[in-house]
Amino acid sequence: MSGADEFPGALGPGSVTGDEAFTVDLDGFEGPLDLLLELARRQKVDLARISVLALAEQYLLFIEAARKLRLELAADYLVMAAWLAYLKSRLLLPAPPRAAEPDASELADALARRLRTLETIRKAAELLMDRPRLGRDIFARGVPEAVEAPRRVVYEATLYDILAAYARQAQKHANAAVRLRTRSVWSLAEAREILARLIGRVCDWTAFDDWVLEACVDPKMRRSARASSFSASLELVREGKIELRQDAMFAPIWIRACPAAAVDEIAA
Amino acid sequence: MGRMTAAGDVARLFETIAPRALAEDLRIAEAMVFASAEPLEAQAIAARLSVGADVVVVIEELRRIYAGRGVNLVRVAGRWTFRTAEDLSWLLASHGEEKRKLSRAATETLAIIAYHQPVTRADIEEIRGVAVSKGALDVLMEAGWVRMRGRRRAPGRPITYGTTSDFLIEFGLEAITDLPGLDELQGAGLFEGKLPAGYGLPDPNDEPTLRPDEEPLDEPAPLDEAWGPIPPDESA
Amino acid sequence: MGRMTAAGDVARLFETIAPRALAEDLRIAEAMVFASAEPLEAQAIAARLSVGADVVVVIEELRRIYAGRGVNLVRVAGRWTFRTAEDLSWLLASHGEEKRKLSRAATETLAIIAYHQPVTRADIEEIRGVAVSKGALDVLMEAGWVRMRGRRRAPGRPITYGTTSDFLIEFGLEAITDLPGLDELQGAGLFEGKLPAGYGLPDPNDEPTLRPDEEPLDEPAPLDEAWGPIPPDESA
Repeated sequence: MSGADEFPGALGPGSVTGDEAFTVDLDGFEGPLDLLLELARRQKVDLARISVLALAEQYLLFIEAARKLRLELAADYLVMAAWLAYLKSRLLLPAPPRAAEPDASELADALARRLRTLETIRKAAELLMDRPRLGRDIFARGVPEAVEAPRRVVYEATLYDILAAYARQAQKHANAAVRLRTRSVWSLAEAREILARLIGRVCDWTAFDDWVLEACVDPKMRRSARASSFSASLELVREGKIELRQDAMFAPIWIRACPAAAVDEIAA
Repeated sequence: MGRMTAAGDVARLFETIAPRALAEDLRIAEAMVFASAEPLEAQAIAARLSVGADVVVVIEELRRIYAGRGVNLVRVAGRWTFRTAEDLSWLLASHGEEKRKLSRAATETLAIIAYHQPVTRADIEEIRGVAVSKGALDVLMEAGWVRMRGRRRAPGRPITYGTTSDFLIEFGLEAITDLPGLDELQGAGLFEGKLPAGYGLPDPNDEPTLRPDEEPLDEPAPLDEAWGPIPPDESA
Repeated sequence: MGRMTAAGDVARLFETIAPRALAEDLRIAEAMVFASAEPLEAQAIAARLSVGADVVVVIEELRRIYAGRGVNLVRVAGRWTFRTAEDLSWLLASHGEEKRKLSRAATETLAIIAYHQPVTRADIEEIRGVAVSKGALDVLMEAGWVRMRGRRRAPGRPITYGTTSDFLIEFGLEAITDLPGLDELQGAGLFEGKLPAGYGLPDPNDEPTLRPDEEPLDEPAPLDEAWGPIPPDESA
């Protein structure tokens, strides 16, 4: 990025602090806290004694200038700006006698503390990265020998594991022997045939359900009969041989032969 | 404290063995050979030594320093490397004992062999419903819990497997018949739900005598059974 | 030939440092640590020493013998290993694998995790003031330096992160408490003047035991906790 004395950014000559040229390069910053830290560094005072008020003012000026240049600012920066504007006003105004909100100086201290924490951890990160690294600065033995030695693998299992495994298998096997009773169903073809046979007798609108009941005597078969007949009837409608009608959702379905359709044609 | 002083002496001696330059060259050679993934040629070491250093002298010196120690500088295929002293190889050999949990496939295969032996690979697959990986059987044989018993008198003469006495020892069974039966497995809560009536477990039997449908392993498979007639062996 | 005699002296001195038994124990410890691909625990070494040998004495002796040499005995993550001397990095740098430079975000995230562990993603964001990119954490986990420890007992049950022993090994730290502290930060001239209270770094602690406000990772999140109002914590 930049050297210690060079602020990464220029908002045009004299736009901010007069003598300092800023280039706005928010890409170089990792969020508003990072920007604040950089501004604090520019106060050239110990981080322990930074003026949060001055910092807030600089931040707001920076954001203002950035906006003039119509730079798109991430929401984070604007949220921080709004908060700092609030903090600034609180710091400038005399404290209300019985404040319901936290003291302005406490808020300022909290911000200063956050900045110091960030600064500290950054320095610590630098020191950490400066440590000699394995495989870069210091090296382990190139050919460790233990891996070359023949390894005896000792497998571990308990009797319980084995019994549980067997039970699992046996159960699978036992259950696999269960046979499902084959259900008798009306096939679509059967349904069509029966439908064709019956439709000759139905010249006027008839309730579809009554009609299924009539055709299918075995109550266990009715579900299947209803489903197959319905499917078959749709097919017959498509062929223009019968008509279906339903007045409302879930209302009874009515069925009748198409007046034009000859019965024997349907059967064909 | 006497020991420490003596140890300190070694470090000092290491430095005073030779002129300063040699001490540094020794460090360089030592670090290079140590870190290298392959044995190093003297030439490769020489390239990094201080100007005018004699690589032969440096290596010889290093070799002497490591002589009689737990690690020696040795020459293999004309190049230099560190090796554990031969008399300490026992350290490494047993070093490599590795405990590994038996895989699920292997555990199930073992259980099936234990209850149903003698079984062929096809029998196991029939029960497990999946192909038996060669790995699972290998692991069980390697562990010494399963052995090849013989061959089934059936097309392809598949190998039959059974458990070993090591299996009994490992799992604390007095005999294979100590494997729990259905009641015990159910009692231990290992079966959930209902089992169909008449469902039973086989009576495990690891009797080494071959069954009527087994034949010995070592009898070579008559090729004509597997591949059709073969010409008489002329090499015999 | 004076040199060779001196080198021979080293070997002899090595043997005479201590009673015969210690010399043999030194060889064993040396061979074990030298051969092992991973840093070794003192306990693992102790298991192979002669009866009654004091592993602490043996290791300390070995450490002294290797001090100042091209290869040193060092302690990382509480375990013992040989490493090339730091000052010889120039010699070996070329054959080391290329280390990908960590991004600034990843570097800072690593430092925060190391010092403040166990931390959640939100904790890291609080300190850095920006969202933690998934990439930064992924890089650290992939490198094996950071692990998921558990979950914080808090709304959303966020995952807590901590460092691994590979982290210690990579950065040559004997223990997490060897991370640079405030003294080092000041000593390195990174701060001017005195640090006020509250400036501090926490005392890093990578103890794997879960803290009172942590719970194990694998417990699935009860849906009502994740999606609805949270009942008061009754486990406390």
